[in-house]
Amino acid sequence: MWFTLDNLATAHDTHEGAAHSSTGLSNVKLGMWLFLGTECLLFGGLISTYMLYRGRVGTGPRPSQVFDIPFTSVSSFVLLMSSLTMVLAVSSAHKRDDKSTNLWLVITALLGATFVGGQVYEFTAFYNEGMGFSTSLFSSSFYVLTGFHGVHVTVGLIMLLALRGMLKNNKVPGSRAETVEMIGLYWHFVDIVWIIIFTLIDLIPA
Amino acid sequence: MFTPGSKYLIAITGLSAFSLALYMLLVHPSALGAVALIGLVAATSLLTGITLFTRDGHAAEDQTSAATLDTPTPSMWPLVGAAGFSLVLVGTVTTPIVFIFGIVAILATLVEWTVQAWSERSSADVSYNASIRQRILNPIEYPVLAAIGVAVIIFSFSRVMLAISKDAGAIIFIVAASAISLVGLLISVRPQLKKSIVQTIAVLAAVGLVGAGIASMGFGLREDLVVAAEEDHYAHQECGEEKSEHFDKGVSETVSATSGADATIELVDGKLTAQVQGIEGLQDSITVRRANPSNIIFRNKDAGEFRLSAHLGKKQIADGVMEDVVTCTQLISEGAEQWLTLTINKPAVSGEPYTLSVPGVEGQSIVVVVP
Amino acid sequence: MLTRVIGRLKPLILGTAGTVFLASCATNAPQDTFQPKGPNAQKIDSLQKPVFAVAGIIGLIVASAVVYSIIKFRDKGQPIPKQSHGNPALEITLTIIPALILAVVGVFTFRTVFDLNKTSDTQMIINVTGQQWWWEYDYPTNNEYGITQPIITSGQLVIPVGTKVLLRETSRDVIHSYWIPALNGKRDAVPGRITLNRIEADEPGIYAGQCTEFCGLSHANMRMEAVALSKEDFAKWVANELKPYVAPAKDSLAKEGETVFLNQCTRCHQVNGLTREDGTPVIAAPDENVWSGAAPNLSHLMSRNTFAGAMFDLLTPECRSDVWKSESATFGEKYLAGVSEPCLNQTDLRGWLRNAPEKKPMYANPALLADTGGKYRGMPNLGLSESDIEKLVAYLLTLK
Amino acid sequence: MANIENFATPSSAMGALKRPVVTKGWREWVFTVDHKKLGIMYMATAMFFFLVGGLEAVLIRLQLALPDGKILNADLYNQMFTMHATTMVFLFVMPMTAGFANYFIPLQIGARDVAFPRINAFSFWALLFGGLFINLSWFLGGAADGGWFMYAPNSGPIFSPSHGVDFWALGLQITGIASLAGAINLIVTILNMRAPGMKLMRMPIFTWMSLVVQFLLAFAVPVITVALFLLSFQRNYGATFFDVASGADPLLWQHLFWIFGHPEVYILILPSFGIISEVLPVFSRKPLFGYPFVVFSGAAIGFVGWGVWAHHMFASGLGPVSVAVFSISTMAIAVPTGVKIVNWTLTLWGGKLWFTTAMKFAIGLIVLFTIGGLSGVTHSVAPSDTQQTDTYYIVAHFHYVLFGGAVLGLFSGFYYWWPKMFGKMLNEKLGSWNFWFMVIGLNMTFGPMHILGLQGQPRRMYQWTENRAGEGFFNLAFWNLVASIGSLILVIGVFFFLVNVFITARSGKVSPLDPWGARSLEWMTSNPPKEHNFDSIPTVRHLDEFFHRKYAEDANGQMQQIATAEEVLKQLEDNADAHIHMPSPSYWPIVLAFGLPITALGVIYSVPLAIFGGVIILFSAFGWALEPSTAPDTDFDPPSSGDTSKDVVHVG
Repeated sequence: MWFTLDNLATAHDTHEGAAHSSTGLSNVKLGMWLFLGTECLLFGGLISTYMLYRGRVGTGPRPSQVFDIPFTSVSSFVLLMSSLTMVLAVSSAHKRDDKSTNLWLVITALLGATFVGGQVYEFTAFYNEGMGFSTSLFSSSFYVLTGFHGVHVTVGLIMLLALRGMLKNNKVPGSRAETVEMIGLYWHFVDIVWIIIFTLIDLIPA
Repeated sequence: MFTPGSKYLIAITGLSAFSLALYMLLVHPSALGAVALIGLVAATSLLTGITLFTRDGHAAEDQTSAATLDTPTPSMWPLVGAAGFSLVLVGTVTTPIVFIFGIVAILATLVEWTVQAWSERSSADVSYNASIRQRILNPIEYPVLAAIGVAVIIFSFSRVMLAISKDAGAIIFIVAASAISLVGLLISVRPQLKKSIVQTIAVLAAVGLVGAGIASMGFGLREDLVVAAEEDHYAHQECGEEKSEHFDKGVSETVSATSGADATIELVDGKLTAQVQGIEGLQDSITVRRANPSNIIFRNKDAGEFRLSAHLGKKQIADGVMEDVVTCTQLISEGAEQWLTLTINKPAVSGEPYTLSVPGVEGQSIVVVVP
Repeated sequence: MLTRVIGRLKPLILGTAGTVFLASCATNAPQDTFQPKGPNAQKIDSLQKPVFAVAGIIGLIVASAVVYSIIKFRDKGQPIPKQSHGNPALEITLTIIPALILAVVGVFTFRTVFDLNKTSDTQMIINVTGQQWWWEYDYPTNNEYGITQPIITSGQLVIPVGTKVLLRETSRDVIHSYWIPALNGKRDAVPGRITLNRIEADEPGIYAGQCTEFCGLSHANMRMEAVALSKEDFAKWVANELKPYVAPAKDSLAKEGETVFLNQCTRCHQVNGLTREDGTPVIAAPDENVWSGAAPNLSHLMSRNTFAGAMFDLLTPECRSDVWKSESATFGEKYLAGVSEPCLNQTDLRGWLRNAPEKKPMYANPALLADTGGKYRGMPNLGLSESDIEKLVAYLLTLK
Repeated sequence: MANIENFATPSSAMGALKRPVVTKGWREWVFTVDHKKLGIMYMATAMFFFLVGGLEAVLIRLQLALPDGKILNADLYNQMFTMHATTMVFLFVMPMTAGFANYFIPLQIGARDVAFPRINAFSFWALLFGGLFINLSWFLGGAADGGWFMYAPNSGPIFSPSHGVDFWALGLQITGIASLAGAINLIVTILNMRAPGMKLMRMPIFTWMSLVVQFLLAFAVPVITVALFLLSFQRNYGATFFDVASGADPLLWQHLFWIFGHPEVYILILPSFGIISEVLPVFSRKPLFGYPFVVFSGAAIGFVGWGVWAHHMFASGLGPVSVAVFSISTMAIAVPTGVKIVNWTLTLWGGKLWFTTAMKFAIGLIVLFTIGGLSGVTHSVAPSDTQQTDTYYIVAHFHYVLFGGAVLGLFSGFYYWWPKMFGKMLNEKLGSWNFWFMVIGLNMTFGPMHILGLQGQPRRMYQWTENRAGEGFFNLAFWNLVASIGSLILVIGVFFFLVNVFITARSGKVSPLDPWGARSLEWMTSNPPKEHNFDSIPTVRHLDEFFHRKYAEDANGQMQQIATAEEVLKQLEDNADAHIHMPSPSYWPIVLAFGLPITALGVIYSVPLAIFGGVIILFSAFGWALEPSTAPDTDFDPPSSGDTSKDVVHVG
């Protein structure tokens, strides 16, 4: 969770500015890309754990017994849609269209919240079907993997809404467009990770 | 002209009256609870009255002082603080969660007021004071407000989803998401849309969502989930020849990282064979160490669906009542494999060895030796 | 001048260094990794010796070059040298040479790795189970060696010489590692997995080993010994292990000891053939209070030389060194004699029965046992009276 | 804000709530974002933990000096060796190299600060709090006792019921956050903030090696983060990741740990390679031999370092194919390492050697690291490794690599850069004592361990027994005693360093501007450097820019001095930039860092505390995000006249 909050901080922590940069990328953008690189390794580790353990169910339910693929497909689609609206927000920010930026940030956040709401629903349903956090290796690794992703989305949501408030009250130090763009980068990353997780968990049978 | 203090007391009176009404109507009222709440209403009305007649009068005179030269912007904190106070009281007679919410609301109010009081005394410049206040409070207000917003949506939405049927859930989900996107699109292509209309839509949507959430919470979980929770049917193994309704639903077909397994049991051409790690050739018995989790892989190489069952003797479940100890894999189709972890604490009673067999395949079994 | 002297003295210095190095080692260290006593360890040895030699020579070359530079190029007031940035041809040469050396080593390593992992010609299988902090060995039936029923033992692994033995290792709790340096390298015993380790001894004798994967509190006290017997002696050992249980004579001290044993010890320890008064066989079941719930099978305790994870000797020091130091021809006979009363190491055995956790740390903080569901690891303090201990020792002595 | 004069100044009660724009005394250090102050604090913290880790080491050696040692019991011994390794790796060498990197990278590439100064401050505080947090466990029921590798399932709640492992896992999580943030920061700094003309292949070699290290950190730390999360979830929330009865595979932990753990080894050693690659040329009066080879071999080590992790698991039963492949890849990594040794030796060759203490330590590194490297090659041979792994031979190997390599390199760096950091010269005579005691002590301590290991003494045993020590005068008992005596000599060596620092601080010789005839950019500024490092950013035309500004070839091809260091500096100062904006100090980094151990304590003891810690984190993160990097006028008291830039101070 700290990573992403720190990112928001990163986004404003430039003092040399893009003018001096040796690579042509601004410090913030380069830093963000590196951070996302490290996040790949984090999710890589979690995904490996899940792939190793998904067949080890003990006496608990198996993946294919509880998963609701139509629903998860729908909610993945919703998350993908939010990437689209995030693109609109970033492009409005570059055009200095504050009104649209605010609008699309809120829409992105609402779609994201719908997705997380869906995840909370699924988790509750799984729990009722007998799949608790410590039921089996499969359930533990499933909840940790999707839970980490969910936390990333939630942190993204808080950043989106807070950013919206900050933009409105003119509280963003540094470049507004770049700040929106950085949060956008993070948001797209989280979406892409979900596509990978969704493919591995639901589409490739265990 | 009310001061924040009198606003607070007015609000607290109103809310305690409201919670008294709520308590009497909704919760199974007890005499103690009712007395407490009535006492609260009485006390706060008294205090409100006193404040209104005394303190507000002084406040008017104080208006010359620098610190209150400009009235602070309209504040929601008196209301929050009062709500918190009532929640605490309601919480003491109902559930602890309500109590905790109340405490959090009161703490939040205290912090806000303290910082405001500090900042208002810091200099003669109101905008500077405001900036000091913002420096301290914005960092907590932004994320907390955002988080509360997100939490309300997530909570209400997930409750609705839990209450309605599975198919309707997916449809509701996609409809909600489309509605959000469409409203966004609509507003963006018609920027001249009146602000009040947008606000109305937003408020209606929010109230609708929260209302639906609360209603669904009252309704509870949908039926199949309730049944599933009661019966725990996926965990209940059925090791017979027939396909069972729940346990054999949704079969896993592959196992990852098989290299360390103790033995692999294969069903080939109606024959059951064991390949034991490190031992050349096929075996008809395997050795499993006592009190030690041992991992076994079952691979079905025959046409048709089969399961591997391990018969591990009997155990006493009550005085004189013995029950067979059996564990098994699911019914798996040709080419599939599954993982079975056995932990056997005692050697078999002589004459009744532990065995692995495939229900429906006669005369084939692997003896499990426990030394 | 100095450099020329050093150049001439080089063989002498190298020779002396080598001698000093060899002389500076212990003789007869029981776990020496350079004294193979079986073909597997021998294969490793013939691979590692040249590698050590090559590494040593390269080390000397580097050290000499550095020392030479220090002496030759120290600041004697010479002008600032030319600012040369290097010599790519030389660099590439000096990169390729070590690469080639390693390539040669790599080829031999590759061959040896696959050689050591060969299991197809196994002659005998023994299941090895690690547990905090001792090893259990079970021998599945093997008609060729007269093992008609599974044998289960602990502390000392008994194998016939010249036989390719495959150890199938696993663990009941944490990761342990099985290592008899004279017979082969180490192999971890990983819970939930079976790992394979091939050993073979050339001649009769006792080969010492030690658990080498950190396994908790008494890791230092988890030892093992491999006992190699000639094939005939091994057959005798098997026959003894398969001998049925002989109950102590009525009204003897040992018989009273049996009663104590039934009351106190059979919760965890199995003695094959032991029956209760009503004639039902006693099967030790994992106790609810003991983590991973199994303890050494004591059926033929006195046929072994050690107890408590090979940490203590069952033999007095004199008797022990008599067995350890015997010639390989007489070794089998001495070992098979087992532990007789005069040779019994009473001090350690009684101390162990009196308060086991004091002799070998089992759990760090008894107060925290509650956090682990109140489970003991290893043998608890049973609070036996001295007379009970007396009886138990007498009983245990009958378990030949 | 039109009329600033009319402001009443904020009352003193408000002091704590304002931004700490102008700081004095302790505040100057606590709220600083200056990379040099942070570098020094990193080093001081690391030195403190070095002494803690050293104390633990001495206790271990005292326990093992004689058979059946009674100084520590089994439990305490296990905690001791776990914490010794943890402290030395995570709290000494890593922060020390981070300190050097922080201090010298901006100076070496001609930058005025790092890319994200507040993140830099946060990294330091997170490291400090994380380190203290781990060590807090000593006082709360015992430290971690599973070894620094913390193999599952021995790290589970059943086998390690005290809270030690919880503190360990969460503490490393915190220091991991610090490392990750630091790594991203330094990579961006190096890639983005180089002075004009400073191409990648003109960067000083220390900066190069640090760049490789930061990449290793950025990609290795997330992997251990995952492993530590799995461990914490198992210990605190009932997950079953390493519970074998549920079918878990304990090797999962080993793979995750060593995928992090092997790059970690290079994270520890490469900075020291960088340091001595700076020191050797300076005191040989000639450039580093084969600069591109050293750079690429460093990068190659960093890259191949990802493909060798399973050589820590040769005994785990991975199967012959994996073992053979990892054996070969491990041999392959010896090649670039060998290239470095060759290049250092050839740098000495034909030079004009000046044996300062820094140089002695650097040469000591070449020889001792070579020993460690070669013993490493002997157990890259997997069959041979199955005899040696988990014995004292391995302990000998990695102490030659990490003490003979990494630590000697760091000490070389102290002596070389002390005048730069503090403007005073460390005493060379005491330095000599320091060097010889350390070198003799370390050879006496770790040399005999080769013999101990090869003759079969396993590691991590709280007692060894005479039973297995062999016969003869030079038996294992003898060598155990020698090693213990050696450790005391080592302690005396370190003591000489502390005395030296103390004496230098009180009455040390003031350093000339260029005491060593140095070659790289960090010496082209005053000693110690000004807050903004350079009055004007130099334009770089050569590798070893500073040297080439001082010396040039004459007609005969001889190097002749053309300018003094003072003249070079004067030239820079004369072209000083008029206004230099430096980032302002801030409260948020330290507050944010403080939230981490609070949350971690909450995870162990109580959920409300964890929530409280989370609130601190959230609060300070957003406070940070809302705060501009450079303080606006209103933050000053009295409010600034509108120009927050600092006037350039002219020296000389």
